[in-house]
Amino acid sequence: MSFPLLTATAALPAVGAIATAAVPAARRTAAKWLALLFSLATLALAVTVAIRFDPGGARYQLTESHAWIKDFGVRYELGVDGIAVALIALTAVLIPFIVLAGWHDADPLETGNRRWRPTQGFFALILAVEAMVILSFEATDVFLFYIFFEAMLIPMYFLIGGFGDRAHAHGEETASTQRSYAAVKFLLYNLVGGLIMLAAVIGLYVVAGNFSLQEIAQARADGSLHMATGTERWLFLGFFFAFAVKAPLWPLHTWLPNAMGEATAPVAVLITAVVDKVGTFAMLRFCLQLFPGASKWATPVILVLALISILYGALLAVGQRDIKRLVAYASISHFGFIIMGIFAMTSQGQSGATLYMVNHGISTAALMLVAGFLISRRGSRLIADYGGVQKVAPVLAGTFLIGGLATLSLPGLAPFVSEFLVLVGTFTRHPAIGVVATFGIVLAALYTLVLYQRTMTGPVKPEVAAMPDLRVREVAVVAPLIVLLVFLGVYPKPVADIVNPAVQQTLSDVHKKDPRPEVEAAK
Amino acid sequence: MSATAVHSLWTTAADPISKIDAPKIEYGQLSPTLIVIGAALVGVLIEAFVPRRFRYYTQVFVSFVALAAAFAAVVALAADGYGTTRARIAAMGAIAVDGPALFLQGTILLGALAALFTFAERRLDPAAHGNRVDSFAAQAASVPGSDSEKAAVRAGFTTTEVFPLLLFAVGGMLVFPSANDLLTLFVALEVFSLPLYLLCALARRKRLMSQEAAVKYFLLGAFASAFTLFGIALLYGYAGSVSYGTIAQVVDGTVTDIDPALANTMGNDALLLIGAAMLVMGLLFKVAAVPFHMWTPDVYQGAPTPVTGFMAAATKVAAFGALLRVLYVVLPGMRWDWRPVMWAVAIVTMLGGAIVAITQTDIKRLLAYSSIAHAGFILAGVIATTPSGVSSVLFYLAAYSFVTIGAFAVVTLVRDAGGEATHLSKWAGLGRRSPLVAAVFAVFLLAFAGIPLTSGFAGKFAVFKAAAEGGAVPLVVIGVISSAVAAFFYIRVIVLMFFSEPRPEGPTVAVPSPLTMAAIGIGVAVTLVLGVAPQYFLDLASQAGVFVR
Amino acid sequence: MENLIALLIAAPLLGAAVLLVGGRRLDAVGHWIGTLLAAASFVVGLVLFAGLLGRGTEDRTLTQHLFSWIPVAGFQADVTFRLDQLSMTFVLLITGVGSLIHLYSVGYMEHDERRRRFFGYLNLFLAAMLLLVLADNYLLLYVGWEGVGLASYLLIGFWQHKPSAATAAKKAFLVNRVGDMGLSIAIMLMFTTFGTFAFGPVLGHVGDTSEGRLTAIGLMLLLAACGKSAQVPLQSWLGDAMEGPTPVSALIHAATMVTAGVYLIVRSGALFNAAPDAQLAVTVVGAVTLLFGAIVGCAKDDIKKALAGSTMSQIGYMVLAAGLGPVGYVFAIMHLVTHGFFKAGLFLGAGSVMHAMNDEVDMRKYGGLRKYMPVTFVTFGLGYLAIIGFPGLSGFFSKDKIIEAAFAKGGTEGWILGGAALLGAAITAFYMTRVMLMTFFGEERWRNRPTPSPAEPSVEPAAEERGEHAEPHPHESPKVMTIPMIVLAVGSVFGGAFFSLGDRFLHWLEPVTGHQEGHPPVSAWTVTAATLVCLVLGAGLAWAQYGRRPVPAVAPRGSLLTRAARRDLLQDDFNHVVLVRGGEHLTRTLVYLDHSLVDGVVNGTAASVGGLSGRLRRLQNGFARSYAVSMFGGAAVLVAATLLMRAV
Amino acid sequence: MNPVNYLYLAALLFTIGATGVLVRRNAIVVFMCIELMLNACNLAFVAFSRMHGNLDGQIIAFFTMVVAAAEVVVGLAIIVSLFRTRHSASVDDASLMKL
Repeated sequence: MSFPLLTATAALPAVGAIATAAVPAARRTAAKWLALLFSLATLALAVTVAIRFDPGGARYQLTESHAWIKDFGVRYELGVDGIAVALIALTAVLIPFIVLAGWHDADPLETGNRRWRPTQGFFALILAVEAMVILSFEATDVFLFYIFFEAMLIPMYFLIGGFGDRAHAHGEETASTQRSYAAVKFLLYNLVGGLIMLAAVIGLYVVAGNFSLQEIAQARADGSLHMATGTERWLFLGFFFAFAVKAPLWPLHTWLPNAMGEATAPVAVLITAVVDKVGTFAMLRFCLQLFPGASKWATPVILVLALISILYGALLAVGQRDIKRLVAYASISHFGFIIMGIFAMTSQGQSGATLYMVNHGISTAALMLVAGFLISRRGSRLIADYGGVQKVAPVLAGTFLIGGLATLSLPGLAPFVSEFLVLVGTFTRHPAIGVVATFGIVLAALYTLVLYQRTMTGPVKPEVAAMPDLRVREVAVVAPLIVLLVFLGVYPKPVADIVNPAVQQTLSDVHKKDPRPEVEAAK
Repeated sequence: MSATAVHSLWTTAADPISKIDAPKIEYGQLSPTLIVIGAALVGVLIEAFVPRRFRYYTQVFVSFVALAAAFAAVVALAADGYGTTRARIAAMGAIAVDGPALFLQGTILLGALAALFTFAERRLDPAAHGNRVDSFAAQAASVPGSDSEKAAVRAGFTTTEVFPLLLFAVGGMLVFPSANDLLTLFVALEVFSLPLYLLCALARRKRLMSQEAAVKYFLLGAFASAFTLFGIALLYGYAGSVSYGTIAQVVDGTVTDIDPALANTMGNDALLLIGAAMLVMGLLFKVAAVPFHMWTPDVYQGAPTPVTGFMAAATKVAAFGALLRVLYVVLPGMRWDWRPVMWAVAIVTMLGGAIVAITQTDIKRLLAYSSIAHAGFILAGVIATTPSGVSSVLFYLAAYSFVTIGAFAVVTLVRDAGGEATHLSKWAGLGRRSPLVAAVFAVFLLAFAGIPLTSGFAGKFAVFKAAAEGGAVPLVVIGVISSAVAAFFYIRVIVLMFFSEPRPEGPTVAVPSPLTMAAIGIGVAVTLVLGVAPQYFLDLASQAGVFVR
Repeated sequence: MENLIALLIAAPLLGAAVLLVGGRRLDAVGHWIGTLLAAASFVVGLVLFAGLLGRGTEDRTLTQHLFSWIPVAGFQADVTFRLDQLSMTFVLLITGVGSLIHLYSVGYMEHDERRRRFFGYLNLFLAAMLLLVLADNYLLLYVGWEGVGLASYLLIGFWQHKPSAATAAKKAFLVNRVGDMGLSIAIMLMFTTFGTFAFGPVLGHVGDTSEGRLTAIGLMLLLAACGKSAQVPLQSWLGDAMEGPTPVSALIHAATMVTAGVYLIVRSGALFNAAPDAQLAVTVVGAVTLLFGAIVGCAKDDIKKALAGSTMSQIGYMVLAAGLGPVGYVFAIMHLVTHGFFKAGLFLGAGSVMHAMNDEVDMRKYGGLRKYMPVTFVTFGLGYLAIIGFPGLSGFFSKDKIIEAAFAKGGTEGWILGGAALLGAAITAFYMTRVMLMTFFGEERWRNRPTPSPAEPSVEPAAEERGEHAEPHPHESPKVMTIPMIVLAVGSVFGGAFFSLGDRFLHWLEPVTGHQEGHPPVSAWTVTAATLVCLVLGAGLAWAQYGRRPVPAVAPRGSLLTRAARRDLLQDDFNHVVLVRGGEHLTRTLVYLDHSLVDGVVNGTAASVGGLSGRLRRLQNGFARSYAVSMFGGAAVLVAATLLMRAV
Repeated sequence: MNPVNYLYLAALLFTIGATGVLVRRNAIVVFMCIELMLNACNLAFVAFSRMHGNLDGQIIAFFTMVVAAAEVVVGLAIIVSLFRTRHSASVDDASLMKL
C-alpha cells in the first residue's frame, strides 16, 4: 500500500477549505494567504501525479481501492488515465490564479458583524470546489463520481449567489435578486440533470450489480455483462443529459450566461474553466466506456447539437452587450467544439477535445480574469461603457487582446492546436459537419474583435480616462497564463503524449478506428 | 347455526375457571415498552404528588431515564440476537420481537429522546414574571386571553403533563410496529394517538391555532381509526382470527389446524379485500399519504413545534413500521392486489407533496408538505416487497426522523415578538444575522433534498434502488422528478436565508439551552454520519430486515 | 547550413518579443533594435543565398527539422523548415524590403510616442511572413498565414484611437479569416486524402487521387489566396487597410503579405497542374481582379487608396499568371518581386509626400510638388515608369511576360485573358499617370488652404500634436527616409532587366516550379507592341484629362462608373447590406429567441408547476369536514381499486 | 335469523356514521357520528364472532368500548376547550389554518 497520492491531492484542498473557514473574522488577509498556500501545495501534488504517471503504462494508474458502501456496491476507487491527469493539472494550475484574482472580491462591505465572515467563506468554498472537482476526475467508481459531481453544486451555488459581481449595470437591489436568480438557475438546472442521472445510476446498478468502472467496462468488453439495447440507450441518455447540462450543450445552456454574468470573474472562471470540464470529461470517460453501443447510436444527434452550440453560441456572443455574458456564450461555442470532438470518435477528435478542455480553461481564465480587472475598475459590465482603454491602460489592453486572440484560437496559441485537431478529427469522419463547424472560427474572430474594438480602441471615454493599468498582483495572475498559452501553442507535445494513449483505449472501447486516408503511399 | 351448537357454545364458555391457564408474558422481551409505559404512569403520580416547583425537573429526569433505559433494553435485546436468530412472537402472540420491531423501537426511542430535549427547553421564550417557561400553555384549561390564563402565567404554572403524555405516546408507538395481532395494533394506535391529540392543543402561543389543530387532528384521526377498526372487523370476519399469522395462512390457503367450525364461514375474499383496504387506509392516514394527508399541514402548523417535530418523526416511523408488517406479514399473499394500488398512492403522494409545497409561505407547513413527499418516497421502498425493500425503508426512516427533529428544533429558535417566526418572509437574510443556525438548517434542507453526502441521499438512493430492483422503475423515475421539484423549494428557503437582504424588523435567533443544542447536534451528526459512512447502519437495517411469522 | 534557417525567423521574433515585453524603458532605442534585427535576418538570408548558389541547381532544397509539433495518431505536424529557390526568393524580398522599410519608418514614425511598439509589430510581421514562406507543411504555413494576418491587424489599427483605423483593422482580419477558413478546409481535405499535409508527400502523390478532390483542394486554396491577396471577391479590406501608417502599406499591403496568396498557389503548383478546373478559376479571379483594381485605382483621389487599387490589380496579374500553370509560375514570382520593389517605392514616396503635406492624402490638394521634393519626385517617377511597364524598366519585363503567357493559354480563353491583361496595362498607365500628374505637376493646389480640414481627423497624432493646421510648406524628407526610396528605385529600374536577361530568374526557379515555354498565337513582339500601344493610350488619356486641364480641387460628380469605382464598385455596400445588416438582424433575433424560447420553455415549465401548485393548494381549504371528504373518497377509491385488481 | 343481516346493519350504521361526519357541522354531533361508526364495528365483531363461533370478536368489542370511552374523554376535553374559546362548537369555524 503505497502513499495514497490521489487521495492526498484531493484531500489537501479540502483541509485547506476547513482551515480557511476557521480563520477568525478579523484575520481576513491570513485567510487569503492560507488559501493561496493550500492551492499551491495542491498544485505541487498535482504535478507529482503528472510526473508519476507513465503514459506507456497501465490505463489507470496510482489506483486506490477501499470498501465503502457494500450494500450499494460502492467502493472508494480512485485512478487516473492521461485525460484525468491533464484535467487535474489544469484544475490545480488554475485555482491559485483564481484565488489571487479574487483577492479583494470578497472583502466584507460592513465590518463589525463578527459572525459574518464572507472572505473566509469565499476562499474556503473555492478550495472545497477544487477538492470535489479533483475527486470527480479521479473517481473510477460511478457512484463515487456521481456523489462529487452532485455535491460540488452546493459550494458553487454559494459562490455564485453569495459573492456576486460588485460591478453591475442595474443597482444593488436588482443585482442581488438577479444574482440569486442566477444561482438558483444554475443549481436547479444541474440538480435536475443530476437527479435524472441518479435514476440512470440506479438503473446501472440494477443491471450491472456494482459501480466499478473498470469491472463494468471489462464485463461489457468480454460480453459477460449484456445490456438490452433499449436499456443501454436509456441509461446512456440519463448519464448524457446530466453531462450535457453541465457542459453545457445547446439547448441546455441558458444557465451559463446568467451564472457567469452575475458571478465575480474568478468564480465565472471556476465555473466555465474547471467545473464544466467535469461534464465533458465524464462524457469521455463514462458515456463512451459504459455505453459504447448507445454512444454510437446517439452520435449523429449529438454532433448536430454540438454544431448548433458552436454557431449559436458564437452568434449570441456577437449580440451581447455585457462583457461577461459575451465570454459565457463564447464558452458555449467552445464546449460545442469539445463535445463535437468527443463524439467524432477519432483519435484527433478526442485528443483534440481533451487538449481543448485544457486550453479553453487557460484561455478563458486569461480573458475572463482580465475582463474582471477591467470591470472592477470601471464598475460596469456593459461594453458600451468602455472605449479607448488601450490608450490609458496599454498592458491591460494588451493582455486582454492576447486572451481574445486565444479565444479566437489564433495559431501559435494553445487553443489553435486543439481546435484544429477537433475540426480535422470531425472532418475525417463527417466532412459536412466539419466544414460547417469551420464557420465558427470566423464568428469567433468577429465577436472577439468587436469586443476588443468597442472596449479598448477608439477615443478615450471620460469615465475610463483615469483608469489605472494592471497592478503587480494582476500581472502576476495574467502573465503566467499567457506564458502557458504560448508554450502549449508552440509545444503541446508533452500534453498530447500523456493524453493520446488514453484516447486510443477509449476508442477501442467503442470499437472505432480512425478512417484511413485515401492515399496510403503518402505516409 | 343450530340452537344446540349455540348452547354448546354457552356451556364451553361456562367451564370452570381452572381450565384457563394463565397467559405467559416474556417481560424481558417486552421490557422497552413496559419501561416507558411504567415511567408514564410514574409521571402521572408525580403530577399528583410532587410539589409544583419540582415537577418539571422530576418529570424531565424520569422521562429521560425511562427513554434511555428503554433504548438500552432494545440494544440489549438486539445484542442477544432477538433481532435475527432468536426473533420470536411474545405475549401469547400479541407482540412480535424481531429485527424490524427492535430497529424501529430503537429509532423511535432515540427520536423521542431528542424530542424530549426540545420539550424541556425553557430558555427560548422570555421569562414571564420571573418564571422560565417552555413552549406549552401555562394552563391548558384556561381560555386564551382570559384572566385565569393571566393568573396561571403569573403563578408560573407549566403543563408538566406533557412529559407523561409524551411517554404514553412513545409507549404506543413502541407497540405499534411490533403488534402481531390486529387488536394490539388498534389499541396501540389509540394509545399513541390520544396523547398526541392532547399535546397538539397545548401550545403556549397562538393557542387558537393550537386548539384548532387538535380538533382537526382528533376528529380526522378518530374518523380514520373507525375505518381501521371496521377493516379489522372485516378481516376478522374473513379469517376468524385477528392474529397476523392465522390471517396470513388463510390468505395463502395454507391453514394448518383448521377448526371445522370455521371452515365454512371463512375465506370470503370480498371481506379480505375490503377489510385490507380499510385497514391500510387507516395506516396511510398516519403516514400522511395522499389523499389522507390533508390534516398534516394544519396540524403541523398549529401544534407546538416540539410536538410537531416529535409527531413528524416518530409517528411516521411507527406507522410505516406497522404498515410494513401488515403488508409483509399479513397480506403478502394478496401482493398482486395491493401493489398496483400502492403504486398509485405512492405516485400521487410524491408528486402532490412536492408540488403543493412549492407555494407554501410558512416554514412549518412547508416542512409538513415535504414530509408528505417523503412519505411517498418511503412508500416506493415499501412497494418493492423485497428484503432490501424492508431494510431500505428502515434506513430511510432512521435517517429522516433525525433530520426532521433537528429541522423543527431549529424552527423553534427563530423567534420574534409573537413567538416563533414561522412565516418564510421573516427568514430572509438569516444567514447574515446568524450564519451558524442558517448553515445548520441548510444542512437539514439539503438532506431533505437528498444532496449527496447527507443521510437524505443515502436513504433516497437505498429506497429507489430497492424499488428499481423490485421492478418499479417508473416509480423511480417519478420519484426522481418529484425530488427535483422538491429541491426547488428547499433551495428557495436557502436562497431566502443567505441571499436576500435581512429585514430590519426581522426575527432574532434565541440562544437555546444545551437541551435544544443537543437535539440539533444529534440531528446534524446523524445526518452527516449516515451520509458519509452509512455502511454500518445499512448493515444493521439489512440484518433487521426480516419479519418473524 | 540548414541550421541557419531558424535564425531567419528567430531574429525578428526575438525583436518582437523584446520590444513588446520590454516596455517603456526601450522607447529610446527600440526602433534601432528592430531595424538591426531585421537587417540581421537579411544578412542571414544573404549567407544562405550564397550557400544555395554554391550548390548544384538540383539540390538547392534545404530542410531543417526543429521538433514534432502536434503528434496525434495519424496526424503528425512537425515544425520543419524548407528553404528552396522559391522560399529563398521570398526571404530575400521580405528581409530586404523589410529592412529598408524599417529604416524608413525610423524617420517616418519619429514623432509617434508608440514607435517602439510599431517596430515590435513590424518585427512580428517579418517573423510570421518568414515562417509562412519557410514552412515545410501546410499547417505550419497556416500559422505564418494567420500570423501575418495578426501583424497586419495590429499595424492597420496602429492608431487605435481612430475608430476608422480600428474598424479597418477588424475588417481586414475578418475577411482574411474567411480566406483562412478555405486554407484550413484545404488542409483537412489533404489530411483525409493523403494522411498528411507536408509539401513533399502531398505534392508528390497528387497523381494517386481523383481530380475532383484535387479541384476541391485547389478551390479552397484559391479562397485562401483571395483573402490574403485581396482578390475578388475578398478584396474589400485592402482599400481600408490604408488607414495604417504608410510604411505598413508599403511593406505589408504592397510588397510582401498580400503576395502570400501567389506564393501559396505557386507552391501548390503540382496540385493545381493536376486540377485544370481549379486553375481556370484562378485565372478568372486574377483577370477580374486586375481589371477591378485598376478601375478602382482610377477613381480614387486618396493617393494611398489609388495605389492600393493598383496593388490589387498588379496582384491580379500575378494570380492570373499563377493560374496559367507552368507557363506562368516563374513570371508570377518575377512580377511579384519587381512589384515588390516599385510598389514599395511608390508607397514610400507617397508617404514622403504626405509627410511633407501634413498627412494630407487627397491628391486634389497636392500639385506641383516636384520642385519642393526632388528626391521623392525622382524615385516616385522611376517607380511610376516601372509599374506602367516603360520599356527597359523592371515592370516592362515581368508584366510583358505575363501578358504573353495569358495569350499563350490559347483558344478563346487565351484571347479573353490576354485581352483583359492588355486592357489592364492600359488602365494601369492611365491611373498611374493620373497620380503622377495630380501630385507632382500642375498648379500648387495646397496653397492658402488650411489642411487638413477639421472635418476629417488627421491621420497621425503627431500632426495634431504639432498643431499644424496652417498652410503646409512642403519639404524633402530626411535621409533616413530618402535612402530606402532610392534603393528601391534602383531595384525597380534594373530588377527586371537583371532577372530576365539570360533568363536568370527562370533558371533559378525552374527546379522548383517547373516551366514550359508558352506559345502565344501571335508573335511575342506583337504582344509587346500591343502592350506599348496600350501604355501610350492610357498615359495619353490621363495627360489629356489631368495634364492639360487644371485639376478641380473638389472632385466632379463624374460618370456612373466613376462614382461606383469611388465606392470600390459598390462591393462594400453589398457587404454592408447583405452581411453586416443581415448578421445584425440574425444575432438580434437569436438573442431574443434565446431568452424567450430556449429559456422560456424552462421558465414556462417552472411557472406551470407553480400554477398547478397554487390550484392544488386551494383544496386545503381549512375545513375539517372537506378533509374528511377527501379521506372518505380516498378510502372508497382504495376499496374499489383493490376489488377491481382482483376482478381483472 | 341469519347473522349476515347484522353485518348489513353494521355496514349501514357505519355508512350513516361516516355520512354524519361529512355533513354535520357541530363538533359534538360529528364526534357522536364517529362513535356510531365504532359501534357499527362492534356489531360487526359480535356478528362475526357469532358466525365463526369463537369469542375473539366479543372480547374485541369490549376493547373497542374502552377505547371509545378514552376517545370520549380526550375528545370532549378538546372540543370543550375549543367551545370555550370560540363560543361555538362548529367545526367549520375552526379554519384559521388553510392553504
